[in-house]
Amino acid sequence: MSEQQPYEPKIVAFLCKWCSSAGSDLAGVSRIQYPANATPITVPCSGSMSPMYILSAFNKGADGVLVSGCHIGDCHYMEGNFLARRKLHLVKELLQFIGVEENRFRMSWVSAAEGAKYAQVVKDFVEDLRPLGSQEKLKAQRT
Amino acid sequence: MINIQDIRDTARDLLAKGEVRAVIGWRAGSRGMPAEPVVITAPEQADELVWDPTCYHNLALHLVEDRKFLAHARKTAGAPIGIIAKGCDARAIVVLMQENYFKREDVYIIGVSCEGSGMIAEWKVARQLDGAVPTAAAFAGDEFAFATAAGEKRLPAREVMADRCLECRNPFPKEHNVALGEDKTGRALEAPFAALARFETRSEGERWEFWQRQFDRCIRCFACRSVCPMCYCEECVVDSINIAVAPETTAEEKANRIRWIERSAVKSENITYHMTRAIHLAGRCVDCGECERVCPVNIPLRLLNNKMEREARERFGYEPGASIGGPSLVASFRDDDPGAFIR
Amino acid sequence: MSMEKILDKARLNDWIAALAKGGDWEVHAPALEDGVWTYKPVGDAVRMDHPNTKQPPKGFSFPQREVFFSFEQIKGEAPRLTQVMPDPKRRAVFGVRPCDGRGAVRMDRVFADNVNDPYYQARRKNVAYVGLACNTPPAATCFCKSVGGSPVSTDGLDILLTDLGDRYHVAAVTETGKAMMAVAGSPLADAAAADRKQVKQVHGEAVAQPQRAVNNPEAAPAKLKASFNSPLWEELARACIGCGICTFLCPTCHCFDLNDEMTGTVPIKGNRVRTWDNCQFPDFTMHSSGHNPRENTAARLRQRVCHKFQYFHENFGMLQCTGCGRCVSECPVGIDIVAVVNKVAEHVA
Amino acid sequence: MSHNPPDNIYLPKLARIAHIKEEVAGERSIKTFRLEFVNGDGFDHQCGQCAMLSIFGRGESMISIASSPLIKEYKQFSIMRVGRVTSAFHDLSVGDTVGIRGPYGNSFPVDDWRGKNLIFIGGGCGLAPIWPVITTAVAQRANFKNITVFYGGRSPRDIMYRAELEKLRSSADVHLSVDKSEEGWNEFCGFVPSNVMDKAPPPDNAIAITCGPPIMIKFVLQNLQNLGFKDEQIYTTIENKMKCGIGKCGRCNVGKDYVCVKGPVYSWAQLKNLPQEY
Repeated sequence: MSEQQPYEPKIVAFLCKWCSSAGSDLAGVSRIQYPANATPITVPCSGSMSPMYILSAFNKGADGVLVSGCHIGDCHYMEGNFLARRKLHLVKELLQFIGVEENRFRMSWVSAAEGAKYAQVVKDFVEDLRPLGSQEKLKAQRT
Repeated sequence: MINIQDIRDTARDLLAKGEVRAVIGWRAGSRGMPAEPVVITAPEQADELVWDPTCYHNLALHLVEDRKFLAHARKTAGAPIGIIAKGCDARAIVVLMQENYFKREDVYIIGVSCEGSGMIAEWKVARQLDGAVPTAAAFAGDEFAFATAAGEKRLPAREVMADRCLECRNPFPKEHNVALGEDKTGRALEAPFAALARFETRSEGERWEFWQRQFDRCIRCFACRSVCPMCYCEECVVDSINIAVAPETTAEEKANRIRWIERSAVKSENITYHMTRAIHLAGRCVDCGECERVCPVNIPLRLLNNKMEREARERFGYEPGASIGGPSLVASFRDDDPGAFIR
Repeated sequence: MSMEKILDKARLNDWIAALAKGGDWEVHAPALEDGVWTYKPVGDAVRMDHPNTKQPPKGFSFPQREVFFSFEQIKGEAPRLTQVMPDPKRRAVFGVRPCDGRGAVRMDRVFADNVNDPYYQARRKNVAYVGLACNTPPAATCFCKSVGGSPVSTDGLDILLTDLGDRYHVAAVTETGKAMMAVAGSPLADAAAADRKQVKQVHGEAVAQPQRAVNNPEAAPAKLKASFNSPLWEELARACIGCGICTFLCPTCHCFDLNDEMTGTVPIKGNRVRTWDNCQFPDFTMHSSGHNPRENTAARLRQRVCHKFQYFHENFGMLQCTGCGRCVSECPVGIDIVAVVNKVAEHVA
Repeated sequence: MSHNPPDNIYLPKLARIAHIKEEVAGERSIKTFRLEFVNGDGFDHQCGQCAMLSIFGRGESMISIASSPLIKEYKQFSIMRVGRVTSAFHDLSVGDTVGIRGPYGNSFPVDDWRGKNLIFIGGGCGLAPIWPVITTAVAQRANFKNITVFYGGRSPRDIMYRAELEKLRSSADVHLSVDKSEEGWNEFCGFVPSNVMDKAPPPDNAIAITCGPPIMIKFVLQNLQNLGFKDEQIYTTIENKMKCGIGKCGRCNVGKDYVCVKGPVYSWAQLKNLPQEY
């Protein structure tokens, strides 16, 4: 039907409301060029991330999942990102343990002022995902 | 070695004095072995109790059931409930208390030490007995003694013990009201996390190959969840409908419930289930190994839980079931938790 | 009328090859995988030294998951439904134990009674069961004889094999079985009088092996009926953890769920899917309101036991349980259906 | 594409929503839907039978058919918003297409009741399952003697089929009630069973048909028995969770009977011998 399109990784980016979400907005209003592969979902805090969200994103076909929050020390809720760091470390380890590629899951700290950093994080993520091809391991089987 | 009479006397005494309203323990199964969980409520039932290497069940589960029963019946507990607990059972009880599922004074722990050995793996016994069907099993020092039609057979404990017991870090119930048997903590039958360490020498591709085959086989009987004392949630995210519906639950709530996974026992949904469960057990699983024992299709679930347990220990200095008072693994942090993986 | 043949064990694979080639059969047989006996498409060598498979062969006609139809609906328009029927591949399942053959008979009744189940029938008509008589000592959990079966029963099978040491005795049970035995290139030889004699003897010995038993099974339906409100159920179910092992591994449990699984949202796209369900799960009977007619493990254990030993008997004139013993050997907490039925019967005057 | 072989009972027929009426508002709202089969590909039903309604992507729900079998142009369903599928129904509009398969279950033995007095006792959304009997009896008025309808809701706003009930007064005795009195309400105030006791219909040559919340049915039964009704004179319907509708999925059984096949209609004489599993 359609011509062979070059593979474009689909990223689901969970961004904390206070920092990273604002950071991504800043990247936009500053007209920083970065790939449009990431679909942002705003969450109240990186500490509010349920591992289910990550697994579910992969289940629904995400090639990569990014979680981004405030820098350590800057959490609006004081310690949410400390908890996220610990909890999502476990998720990351478990994904690798069952043989999911390390580069499928990524975390970053991006402040509201770091539009350029957000753009760089997404850019790097896309570049790292590209050689992996589409994510089939955790994707829902429906047929 | 523990004399079964001591266990029975303790239980009988507690029931007779009214110090406990019931004792959770084991009795002989309908075919002799394996033993089965039992809840006794009268002193004269104490003679039913047994203690042998088929007392696999983590009885802390039945404390949870008791709690749920009381909650549904809107009853108060009154006297504490007694429970016979191995090292792993006692650790599970500690986690439950740490999570405020019940209080220390609600439970009377009759600790039993597995001493130098532990529980058997039936498949290992079957392999060694060469067709003979054992009808009873007993501890016998470094050996187990099996009663069969062809007379007593003895097998070295190490050869037929369950992997979980070979790797056990603490066969003595540290938390107890009364403890029977010797404290042999520190014995080394097999290095802790030995199977995990062996598994982790595999490459990423090999690991995926392994796990996808395992998850593909899962039939989603949920025995692993049902048998786990830590899986006490009234409502589980992996259920396709909400089980904890009350008359006051609104239609909107029911209609908007997210189906995180489908009911189909296919690989993708099974992975989501097992991964979610492993994460939810991180810092809570005490490695009693019951999930792995009951799995009808032999999925090595302990590997997942061990992985989380070792991460908790090595990266965060956390040990599940060690103390009632401290914060849980994922509700706490240290300033120097690893963060190099974050950009 | 009957067709009896002899198969040299060394030529079992030749017969299987002939069935695949000449009869277009996809042959499955038990294989030991990850410590679990499972039916698998036949590779190079067929082993038939399995005790019984962990799961019965019911999945060949009633898979754990199957798509009924797919749907696609643009908001405001009529949906388009596309029926998905099972592929018409013929499957021959080797090594089916007689208890599981009798399980198939019971499944057939359920899915044909009242209204035909088109998906079950479409699969079932393409499945042939090549049974294997049990002539080694029964497992500690076997009790087929007391529920009307036998270690050499042919019910529900198309062919019954009997192990005679270096060769199999092959007996046709159905016309399909006969056709399979006569398939082009079949290495089956005629049975000699000595073979027939030996089979008789082997069968006789197999039937004589002692087993556990449901006491007085004829009385079980009435006894269970009389015990519906007995407090005994609570005690019997005390250790039950409410998992699905007993029913998912049962050769006659047929309960299922229907759900829509989405594959797209604009337009709405997805499949209506049937999956096994389980009377031991609390949500099985729970109404939308939260009211649950079988609200505790006691009621749910009673349902399972009464379905096997009372309701099915009242509806179809036979016990549903075939005595395979899987629910007994695999129960995490040792709930034993034989002991349960016997105990309940004892308590009823 | 979507041709339905007649033998696949799991494949729903398609029906278009021709009319929607909001009966009761609030948390447990009730809406009445008229469904017309698409392409005339439908089925006939009898009083008391149910149909499995589908919203593709949400699932199926067993709902009793609330219109008389005499009406061939459409089938009517009164659906209370309680869960996943029923909530989705409440979000639909006229013109939307849904799936429907059936009819399922047994029916009220209306023909056996010719020449008798019929007493209907409904509460809440329990009017819907007996509505086809009421409307059929009224349409064949000459076949029956007195027709009496008791119906009640929590408040005047919870009374469904309000206009239809008013119309019914010309051919039947209609006794409405509300649990709690409110201004402007000039009929009976109190629970439905009390209203029945208050009017005390005689049991002679009568059949009582009741449907409503379990607690209401319990007291209606007691009161009818006190009035001298025999078990064979009392009919009710029961409901259980259902998935297949054809006695195979295994969940709706009460003892040996699958309600989707042997029910939902039972005389009290039958029901009292069944285990209490509903």
